[in-house]
Amino acid sequence: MPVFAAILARLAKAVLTLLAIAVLNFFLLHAAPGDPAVVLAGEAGAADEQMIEQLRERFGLDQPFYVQLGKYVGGIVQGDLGYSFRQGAPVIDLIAERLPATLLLTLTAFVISLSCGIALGVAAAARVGKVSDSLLTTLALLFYATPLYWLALMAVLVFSVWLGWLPGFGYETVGSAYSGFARALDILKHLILPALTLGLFFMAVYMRMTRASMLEVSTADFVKTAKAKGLSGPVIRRRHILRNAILPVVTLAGLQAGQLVGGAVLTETVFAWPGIGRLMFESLAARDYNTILGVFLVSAAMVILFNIVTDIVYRIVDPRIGARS
Amino acid sequence: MSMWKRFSSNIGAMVGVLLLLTVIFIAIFAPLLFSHDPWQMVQRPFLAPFTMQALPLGTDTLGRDVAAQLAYGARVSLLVGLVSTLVALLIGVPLGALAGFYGGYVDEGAMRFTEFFQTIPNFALAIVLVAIFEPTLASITLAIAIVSWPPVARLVRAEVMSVRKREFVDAATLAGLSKPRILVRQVLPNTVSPIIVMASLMVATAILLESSLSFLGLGDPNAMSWGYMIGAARTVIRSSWWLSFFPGIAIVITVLALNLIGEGLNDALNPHLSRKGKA
Amino acid sequence: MSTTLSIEHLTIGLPQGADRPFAVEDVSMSIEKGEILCVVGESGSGKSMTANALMGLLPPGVSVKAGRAMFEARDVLRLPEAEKQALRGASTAMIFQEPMTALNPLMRIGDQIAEVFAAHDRFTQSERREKALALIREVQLPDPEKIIRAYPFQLSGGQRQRAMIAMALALEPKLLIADEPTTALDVTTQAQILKLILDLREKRGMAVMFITHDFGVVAEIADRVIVMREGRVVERGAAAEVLDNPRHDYTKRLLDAIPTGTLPDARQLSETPALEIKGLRKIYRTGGGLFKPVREVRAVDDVSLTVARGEVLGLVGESGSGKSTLGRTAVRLVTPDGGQVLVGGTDLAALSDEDLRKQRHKVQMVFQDPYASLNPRQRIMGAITDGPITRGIPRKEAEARARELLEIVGLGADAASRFPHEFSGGQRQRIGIARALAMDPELIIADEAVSALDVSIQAQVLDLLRELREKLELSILFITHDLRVAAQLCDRIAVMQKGRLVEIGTVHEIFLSPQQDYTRQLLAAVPGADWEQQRTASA
Amino acid sequence: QEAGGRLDIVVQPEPPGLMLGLVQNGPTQLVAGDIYEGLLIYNTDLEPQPGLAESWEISEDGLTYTFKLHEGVKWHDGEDFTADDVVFSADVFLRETHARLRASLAYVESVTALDPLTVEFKLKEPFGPFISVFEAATMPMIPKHIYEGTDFATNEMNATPIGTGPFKFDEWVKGSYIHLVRNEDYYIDGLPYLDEVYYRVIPDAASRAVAFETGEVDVLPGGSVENWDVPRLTEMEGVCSTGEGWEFFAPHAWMWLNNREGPTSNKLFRQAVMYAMNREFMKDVVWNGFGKVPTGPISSKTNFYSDDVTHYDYDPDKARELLAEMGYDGEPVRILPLPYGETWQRWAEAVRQNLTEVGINVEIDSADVAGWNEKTSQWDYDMAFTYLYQYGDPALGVSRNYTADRIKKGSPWNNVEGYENPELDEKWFAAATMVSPEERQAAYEEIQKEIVDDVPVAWMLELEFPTIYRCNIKDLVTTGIGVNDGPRNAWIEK
Ligand SMILES: Nc1ncnc2c1ncn2[C@@H]1O[C@H](COP(=O)(O)OP(=O)(O)OP(=O)(O)O)[C@@H](O)[C@H]1O
Ligand SMILES: Nc1ncnc2c1ncn2[C@@H]1O[C@H](COP(=O)(O)OP(=O)(O)OP(=O)(O)O)[C@@H](O)[C@H]1O
Ligand SMILES: [Mg+2]
Ligand SMILES: [Mg+2]
Ligand code: NI
Repeated sequence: MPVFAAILARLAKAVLTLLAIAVLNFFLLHAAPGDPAVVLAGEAGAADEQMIEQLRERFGLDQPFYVQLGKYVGGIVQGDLGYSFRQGAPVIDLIAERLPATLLLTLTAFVISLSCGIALGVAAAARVGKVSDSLLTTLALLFYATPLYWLALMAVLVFSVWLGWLPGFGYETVGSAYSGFARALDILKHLILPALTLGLFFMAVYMRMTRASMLEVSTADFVKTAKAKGLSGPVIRRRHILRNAILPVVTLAGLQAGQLVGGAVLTETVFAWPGIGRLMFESLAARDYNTILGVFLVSAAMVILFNIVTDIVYRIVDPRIGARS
Repeated sequence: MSMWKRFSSNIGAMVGVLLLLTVIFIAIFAPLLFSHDPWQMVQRPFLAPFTMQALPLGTDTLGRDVAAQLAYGARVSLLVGLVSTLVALLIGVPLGALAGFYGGYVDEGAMRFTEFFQTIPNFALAIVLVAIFEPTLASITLAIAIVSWPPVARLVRAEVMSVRKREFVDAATLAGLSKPRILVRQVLPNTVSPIIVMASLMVATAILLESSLSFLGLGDPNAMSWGYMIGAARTVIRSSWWLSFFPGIAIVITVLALNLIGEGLNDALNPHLSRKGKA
Repeated sequence: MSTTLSIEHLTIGLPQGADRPFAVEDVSMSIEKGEILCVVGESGSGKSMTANALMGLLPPGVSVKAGRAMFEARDVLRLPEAEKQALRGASTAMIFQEPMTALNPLMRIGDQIAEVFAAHDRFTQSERREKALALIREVQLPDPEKIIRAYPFQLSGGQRQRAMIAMALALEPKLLIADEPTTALDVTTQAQILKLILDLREKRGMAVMFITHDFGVVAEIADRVIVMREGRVVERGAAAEVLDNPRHDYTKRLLDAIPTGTLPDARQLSETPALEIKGLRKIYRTGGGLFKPVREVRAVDDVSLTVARGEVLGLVGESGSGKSTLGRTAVRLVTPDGGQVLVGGTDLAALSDEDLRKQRHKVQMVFQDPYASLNPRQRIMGAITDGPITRGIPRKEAEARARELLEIVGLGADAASRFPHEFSGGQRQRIGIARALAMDPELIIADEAVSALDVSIQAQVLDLLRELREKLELSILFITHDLRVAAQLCDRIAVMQKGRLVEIGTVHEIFLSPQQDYTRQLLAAVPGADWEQQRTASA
Repeated sequence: QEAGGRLDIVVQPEPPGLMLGLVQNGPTQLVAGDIYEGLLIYNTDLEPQPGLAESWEISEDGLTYTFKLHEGVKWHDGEDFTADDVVFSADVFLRETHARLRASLAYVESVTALDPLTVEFKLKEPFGPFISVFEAATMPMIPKHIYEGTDFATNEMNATPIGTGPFKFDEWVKGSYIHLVRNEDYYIDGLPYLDEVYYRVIPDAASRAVAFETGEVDVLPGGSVENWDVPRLTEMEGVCSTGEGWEFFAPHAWMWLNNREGPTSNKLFRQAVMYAMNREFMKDVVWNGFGKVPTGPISSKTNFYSDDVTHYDYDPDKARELLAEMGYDGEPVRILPLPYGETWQRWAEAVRQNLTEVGINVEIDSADVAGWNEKTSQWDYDMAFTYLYQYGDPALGVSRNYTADRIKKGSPWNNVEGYENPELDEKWFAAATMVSPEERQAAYEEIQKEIVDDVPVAWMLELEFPTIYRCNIKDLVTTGIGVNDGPRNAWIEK
């Protein structure tokens, strides 16, 4: 099957890209001032030369730069993301531990934002020029313009502190011993606020884009054809306009879905969500190189993966791709 | 001309312009509006707003004038927004233009390079860059520029690629014009409108990014910005709501204004839509 | 016969800022059952607006101001939206001008046709499919089983047009409105479609409103004709009447401007070649991306020909036969895969980029699409003088020459300070010609230089080219799909088919004793040939 | 006392590891303080109390320390805790891994197990503060049977620490919480009262406050929330707070003034800085009134403190005079705040404002934690905020910042300011090895008097980190290290 082969070819290319990214990231991070050994020593509240020497040796920092790079890249080729000396665990384990939480958060936010965004965009486009359209558009603009963390803090304040409806942070009720459905429900409760805050911004983006795209497509000739067939407005919007209008939204969404994975630092921080965005941020402060590199690599892989998914979705939505030059 | 007419008859866009001009005015004349600088401790801390005439918006954790901070903060936030957008354009436009125009290896190379910046989540990259360069106004601006140019490059590339295929480019080639000249004189002018629209949105995004960085403690400690204000106030959000509320509103208003302008430009530059929008 | 549609005193208002207050003003017309009414007229005369008004599909801002249109004893202009909707597709149907964009690119052809039934709640799911299939057969689309599952992009222009027709005919409407349904098509396909419409009219007795600017088509199918100009009906009558005895000045002018089929006398051609093409080949490879197989198109396949100094060589052939590619290869906008192009004896391929740039001025091109070939953000003066100035001619001099040329092409010197969008199609075409001439070329490749034009403007441009040929000893490679135009202007004609040169000869040879089947087919497909003959005979 | 119940305590930031012998940063101490134990415990007056050692004896000459271990102590994996473990911990493991203790172990000649329950430390020379090094984080007891002969740093058991403490490690969900459960076999019957302890990781200070408000967590150890939030939280019903439990650490905040170069190398300038700062105001505004303005290097909570020194009260005019005297030319100085949250940032801003007012040209430098470590340990700063623990004795926690032998590039925990005063160095050394407390008191008084005039660093504040907790939690803070070993005795009133 050629499509399958093509996907394989693409994956192969992606692997090369990833490797290049790993190398570049390595340079980037090592350009940062700060030394993980010193940080670790510093945190201990006391340190002497012997200790720092020991740490540097353990981290492999006493070796020349190119040896470190070579070792790192060599490891990656074998699927080894290295070892976090700070946390005393293989990076891959650290990430694997955090990734599900991040994926849960970001995918939920993504699904919410995409579905609501498109729905609202369609609604606004259908009412273009009317008061309800202006209302929706302005609302979207507000979500777009409000700093994410501000929204997050406010959400916690209102729904968690004042109303007490939803937990304000965390991934699940700690030590609740919930299992099965109860646990899922518990996690869902914790998920609502962060997913909403993270999703609102993107919802606004998708909505505006859908609206613009719908309006543009609605001037296309084939819409007139559809009208000439005697189709009703809603049917035309659903069957003809939306499908064509959604393509640019899909492209953008694909790119952002990937980015979300590593980009939810703020939300994860405010809501104490144990995801990899925070892992990255905390590792950065400690110059825990292997961990940051690992997170970057994983999120780059996500971006690439989502791009491939986007391409496939695109092919499903638009039959011209793959045939057109 | 007709574009300007369309633009000026768009109420939203004009509201945006008005708001932005107000913010710019306040930013420029901050030193005249306030006799003290925003770091100066002028009163007791946590003075509620509207209680003292001289300090209409109250004071912050150290007893500094919130209103003055807001005005001075406008300077930094706008500056970061504008300059980083400018820098992003300076990187993205030439790169995208060259890639789109020359195609082949140039394109391949440029796009791989762009891809690299796109695969790292841009907020994460901004954090790393600021940490590397250490947070100063310049490094923050640069970091924001560095994470925001790839979409510009892609947009410009796509536009240039489509314009390059238009026949007037062939006509220019036939007239014996050199390639760089064709690129600069014939192709690029035809890609300005989407770039302008994008730029207006980028300024908004940059202001938000700066404030997010500040929130994480990666702001320039010597520059009073709205992001700094919110970041500093978030721990007292419960007891002193105004400390994060006013700068929050300022950001919302500015970003809103820029968006309205961007949307207005978008409609104005795209007559198709504007006709629709008003009908 | 009974009247299917009668339009009475229709006036359609345009939004503010349009070029005139009404798109059409006080227009009346009626169509009988089983009748074909052709609406002709200059571009912008309100033909499409009338049609759209009938369908209730006027663009925003445009509205019916007065008059009524009686269809089945109801005024279709004033029906509530729901009733209009019920009418559309079922009783009245429309074929749009642009088949390329009138189909939803993301929906299978079969579904798009079946959707008409769905819209009016007819039949079950499987019946709809059956019906769609039957319609596809009826419009003679090849391989119906496959077509029904195909997407529009997989169909050729003519095929799409037929799919559109199938859709319009799905519910056997009583009234079919066809808005320039064949302008985009080459003569052979055009002939097929005309035949189809005639057949259907016979079979179903529907009334047809046929909008066109091609008098050949009118002669071929019209029962009655209406001529419009600036929103008003200027003449109406039976087809034969209007075509043979036009009464209104405008109609007369239109008819006069039609290129006659009479062949000009042969001229003596110079010996020196201006352009030599030897064994030229160009293969386009597209796709080959990730998911795509490589597709090869032999656009030009081993073509050799010569254009002598002062000669006009016509290049004809159906759409996609490689004419433009050949022309573009001659000016080296396209790099050939094989063969040689010699311009005035020099091989452009052998030149370095820099030298090529210096030699560019020798061959110029007038592009097929005049609007696309002008930079929308550059004033006309810049467009014309850019080339000469790059060549080293002082700005003053170049500008003076540009003004002069604009006068020559009949635009007036002050056109220089305007932007392209401020001109009409015909004017732009002439700007293109002025631009080519400004370079003092030895050879001009004129690619469909008049196809976009009204017959009257077309005539002006042809005159200009003829004049230049005489005055400047200019050689022209004249690419066209319109055989009538070719017959008028050219010394010799080359016929292309699928990238190959099938025949080349003097105008007389090609028209009077074509050697190849393909050439004969092309000639036979010219619409209104009979009428044409009559006309020339009586002239 | 009532048994049972669960305690949720905030830990910030998330500890890098829990193996107390390898990592001794604040969060690790907080959590691992329940898992590992030392031979002694120190009460809030810093007097040694029985820990794993039931009793101890110090010889007259101050050279021999003999500890009698508690009977029936078991490691969490069921093995017996014996004198061999003590020897292994002090002499093998910690000598290799524990930098701070290593300095004290330099005085130790030998560690011997006299019998399974008796250990003897022999010193080379008398070392006054030696009795203060047996706290859990300073000399934690490490299980010999797990670590002997292995590479300590990469031993797999580091992930599931085994100690003797009242709580056992159960689970660590990275980024969320660490779960400890009651050690059923704890050697003191009935202790601990609690069933389990959760250490909760909540990265944002505001969220931590919310967590406490909404009842998610019960204890906010010192420094978990910004000081501005403290009054609001403590005013809530059923909420108590205490400043106790930090005596052993006595965190002392100052600004390193770079003694090597720039304006800060001038003593007059440094004195001007002291006079220019309104430290009382800063304490009241920035620290919300918590803490105490220090008079010199030794905290008033630490032994051998003396008040008899020059007092630098807020006096901007005097500061200006001093600046004029030195001929300050407006050369800019950079302030590097400690990247530990908003309070520290505000503090730096307040200092900048004060210094600006007397005409000093100030700029705030900025760095994240790694950057701060790098800059300070590479001496790339003019003024840099820091705070250090005093560990109950000037010889353990104070002198290391002022003696010239502790000027070493690369570490942020020594004489970073580059202060050199050989005369005073002698006095520091002498004071450390004196045996009688009276002698030591006199020596340190002299030292304080002298050093305060030199202003090697700008002493800013004796930090006070109130611990906030719900009032129904009893006996949470009973020792000099507060919450670090608090759950051992804590119980919840139903
Ligand atoms: N959407 C619109 N808004 C305003 N004016 C319009 C619009 N569409 C068409 N017009 C104007 O209405 C008039 C009639 O246009 P119409 O499309 O009916 O011409 P036509 O006879 O079909 O011409 P053609 O042969 O070029 O298709 C023209 O003057 C045109 O400029
Ligand atoms: N840039 C291109 N890439 C791929 N295929 C092309 C390209 N340009 C033209 N073709 C293909 O080459 C063939 C010849 O095209 P060309 O434009 O020369 O035809 P033409 O004779 O000028 O047709 P028309 O009368 O429609 O202008 C067509 O099949 C066309 O699809
Ligand atoms: Mg029309
Ligand atoms: Mg062509
Ligand atoms: Ni204009």
